Amino acid sequence: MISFLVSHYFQIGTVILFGVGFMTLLLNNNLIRKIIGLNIMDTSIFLFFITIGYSGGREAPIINGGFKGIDAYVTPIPTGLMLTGIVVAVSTTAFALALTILFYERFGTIDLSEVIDSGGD
Amino acid sequence: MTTPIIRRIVEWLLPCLWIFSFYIMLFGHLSPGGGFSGGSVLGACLILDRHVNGANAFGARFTGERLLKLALAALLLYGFLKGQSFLAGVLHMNGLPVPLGTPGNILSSGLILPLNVLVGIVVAVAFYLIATLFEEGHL
Amino acid sequence: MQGLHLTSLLSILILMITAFIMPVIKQRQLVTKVSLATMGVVLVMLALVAVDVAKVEHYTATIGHYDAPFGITFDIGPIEAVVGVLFAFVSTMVVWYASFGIHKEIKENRVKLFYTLIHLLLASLLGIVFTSDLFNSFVFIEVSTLAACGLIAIKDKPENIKATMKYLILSSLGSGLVLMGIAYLYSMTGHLNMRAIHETLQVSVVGNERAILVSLTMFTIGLGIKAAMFPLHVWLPDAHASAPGPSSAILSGIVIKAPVVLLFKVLFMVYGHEILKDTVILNLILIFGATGMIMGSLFARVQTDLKRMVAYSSVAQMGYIFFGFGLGNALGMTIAIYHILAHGLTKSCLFLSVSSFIEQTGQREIDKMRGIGREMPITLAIFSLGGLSMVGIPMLPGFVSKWNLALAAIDYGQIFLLLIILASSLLNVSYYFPIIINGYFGNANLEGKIYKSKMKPVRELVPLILLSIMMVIVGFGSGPILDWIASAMPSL
Amino acid sequence: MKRKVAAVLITVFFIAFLLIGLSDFPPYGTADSAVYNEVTARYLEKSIEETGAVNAVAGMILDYRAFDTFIEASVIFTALVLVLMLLQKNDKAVGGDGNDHTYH
Repeated sequence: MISFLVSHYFQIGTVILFGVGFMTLLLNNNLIRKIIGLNIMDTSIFLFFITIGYSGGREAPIINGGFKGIDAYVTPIPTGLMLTGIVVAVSTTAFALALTILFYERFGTIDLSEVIDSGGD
Repeated sequence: MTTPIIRRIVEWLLPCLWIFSFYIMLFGHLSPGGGFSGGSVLGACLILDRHVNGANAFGARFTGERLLKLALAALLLYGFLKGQSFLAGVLHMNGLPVPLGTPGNILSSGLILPLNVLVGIVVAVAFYLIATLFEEGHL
Repeated sequence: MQGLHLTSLLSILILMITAFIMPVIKQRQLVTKVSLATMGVVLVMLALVAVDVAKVEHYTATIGHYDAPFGITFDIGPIEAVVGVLFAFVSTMVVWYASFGIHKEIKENRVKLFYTLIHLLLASLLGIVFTSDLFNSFVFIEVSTLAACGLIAIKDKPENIKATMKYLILSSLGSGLVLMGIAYLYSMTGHLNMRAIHETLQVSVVGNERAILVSLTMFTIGLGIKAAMFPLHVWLPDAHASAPGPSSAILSGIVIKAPVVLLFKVLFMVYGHEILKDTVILNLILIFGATGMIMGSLFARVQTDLKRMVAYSSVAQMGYIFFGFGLGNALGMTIAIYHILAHGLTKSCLFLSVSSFIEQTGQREIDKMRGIGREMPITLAIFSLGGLSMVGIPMLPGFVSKWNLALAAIDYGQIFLLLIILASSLLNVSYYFPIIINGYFGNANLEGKIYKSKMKPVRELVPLILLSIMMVIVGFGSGPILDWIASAMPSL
Repeated sequence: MKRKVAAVLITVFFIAFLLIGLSDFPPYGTADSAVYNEVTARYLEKSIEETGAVNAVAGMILDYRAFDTFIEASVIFTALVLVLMLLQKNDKAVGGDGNDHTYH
């Protein structure tokens, strides 16, 4: 148990961060906080991906000055995937924030539960 | 929001940021960086400029509509450049013959350099337009 | 025959590129024409994909110059081809229908964005279905989420904003879970290509059982949210009821189907039966599906708003699809895929006819639809056909699904599952029949209604009629379609 | 209050579930994980030869997995279109006439 905690500390950290985001999403009715929770969740997943590829003592996958063998570099795949993931998260956040502005203009509040409880069905 | 201090600093900072963003984009295949990172720095530049100098400085020459057209043109060019390569890949043929050049030179690695710049333009314009819309409600 | 392999990729590229052009076209009519023409071309292309697949059974198209584990590929077999044709057909008909009336429902300057979003949506849905790369499918899922949210929010009403917000938050949560599942799978296998993951998993299952279970759960919940699996369906009624008519038809007809197809591919092609039979996931999906079949219908029964009722009926019908997956035998899975087809056509038909009721009468309540059969006979006929298919009248696609689902349940060995199918059908009867009967019959209902007074011009009804004809064809021709889908089922 | 307790419980359960799955993975920072397979080897070894990019990440996202990046560009485009649709206040649509509005 303890050895697991020690040897996997980074992955455990990302999973707890995921939980923090998830809880922020569940606990708050404030839309901005919900969006922040989503972003924390996304970020934790990005971190998790990066930890998959990390290996101690290896260089970044930029092959300057001659190829030093495949054992000398960190894998480029998770990094590249997460570039895409970040763009996706940014786009979703932009749309969610724009929607929040409209939400505030229509309902005068950014509290999702208030609107759902009172506004008709 | 614009005090003389900010104005002064931005005056010095902006040219550096511009150069830096293009450096990131153009050297994406040689060093850390690439289209998205460079584009977001460039987008931040444009937003800062808009924020401090208002719509007159940059926005007068590059209106929202023109920028949108620029981004769409970049996307289209991207679609054609990469689309021919994808289609050629399905047929197991070679696409456009683009020389790979000497690794390590700026003009190398085939389509990666132009694609980085195109992605950069799309990202920068998208960020700038989204920020402008958030702040002012119109382009 | 390499040339035909192009069509799958080309259809997506064409949709994307036309979507990039549309926002700068000035006239609305031109945008509509471009959109219709593109949809027609895409429909032809996907028909060609189906023809191609019928010849070679299965092919892999490499996108870029690198083969499977190194680059991204499309793996296209009968399931993908059938679903692709369905998606293209439904969107073509919906765009055709929308070209007559969408400007009445949304602001004039948003019309071209509506078509742009539909193009992006169709492209991303086709991508989700075709791609054999997990991360690629994630990116496509995100495009489809954003575009689908846009199609709801395009109508500028408070309830649309509320529904979109709910949908966006839940959907983003779903995407997050899917990405976490991909991260676990990638960590275990080091691959992103579905086939490569499958092969690696077969070797490395020992010592990874817990991680496999976690990733399976992530995929099931994440894609379950997007596909409105029963307890996770809360976003669906609001979203589908408040969206403009053509959007609802697309959202209910095809948008919730793409995650199901992906879930199918993940469950049965990535993990495979060897792994699934040791876990409880299939049983859970079966339970959720069965609950959805009953509860969705019960919720639909108590609705007073016609569109909400049809939306809740979607929850019930998605239950049938999950029920088929949950059975886990070949017939169950075949029927689940067939029901995607059946429900896609039927529900888009229903939503389009409901939206034309609402457009012509200005009323949304079920009670106000009395006597509508005299005012809008053709539209109600199409609605009735869809309703009858949902209820399960022989020869219509809904009946084929129910009949075969019952056979599959017997095959599974649990007779009480038959009762669930029966109960769900009876519940379907109880909310579709009153509308049809009150619409057509009863002197009190028909009094004062003038024959064909509110009917749309026939040329505006052509897409609806084509959809219903296609629905009937799928019902009558179920034999060959089922055989073709069954030929692609992964061996158990 | 009940909802908060439920939320906390769900989250704790969820984290525990994820951590159980995590225990199957190799420790952080070791090289024997499954990701160092033939795909990584090819991306590192052949990057210069096949794509010409010294930066293997750039070579990967714009050549080996270029389709992802293309779709990613369209995600940004979608977000731009959506924000434009939602927040554009003035009636002057981009490139459109937009002077005859038909509100529903």
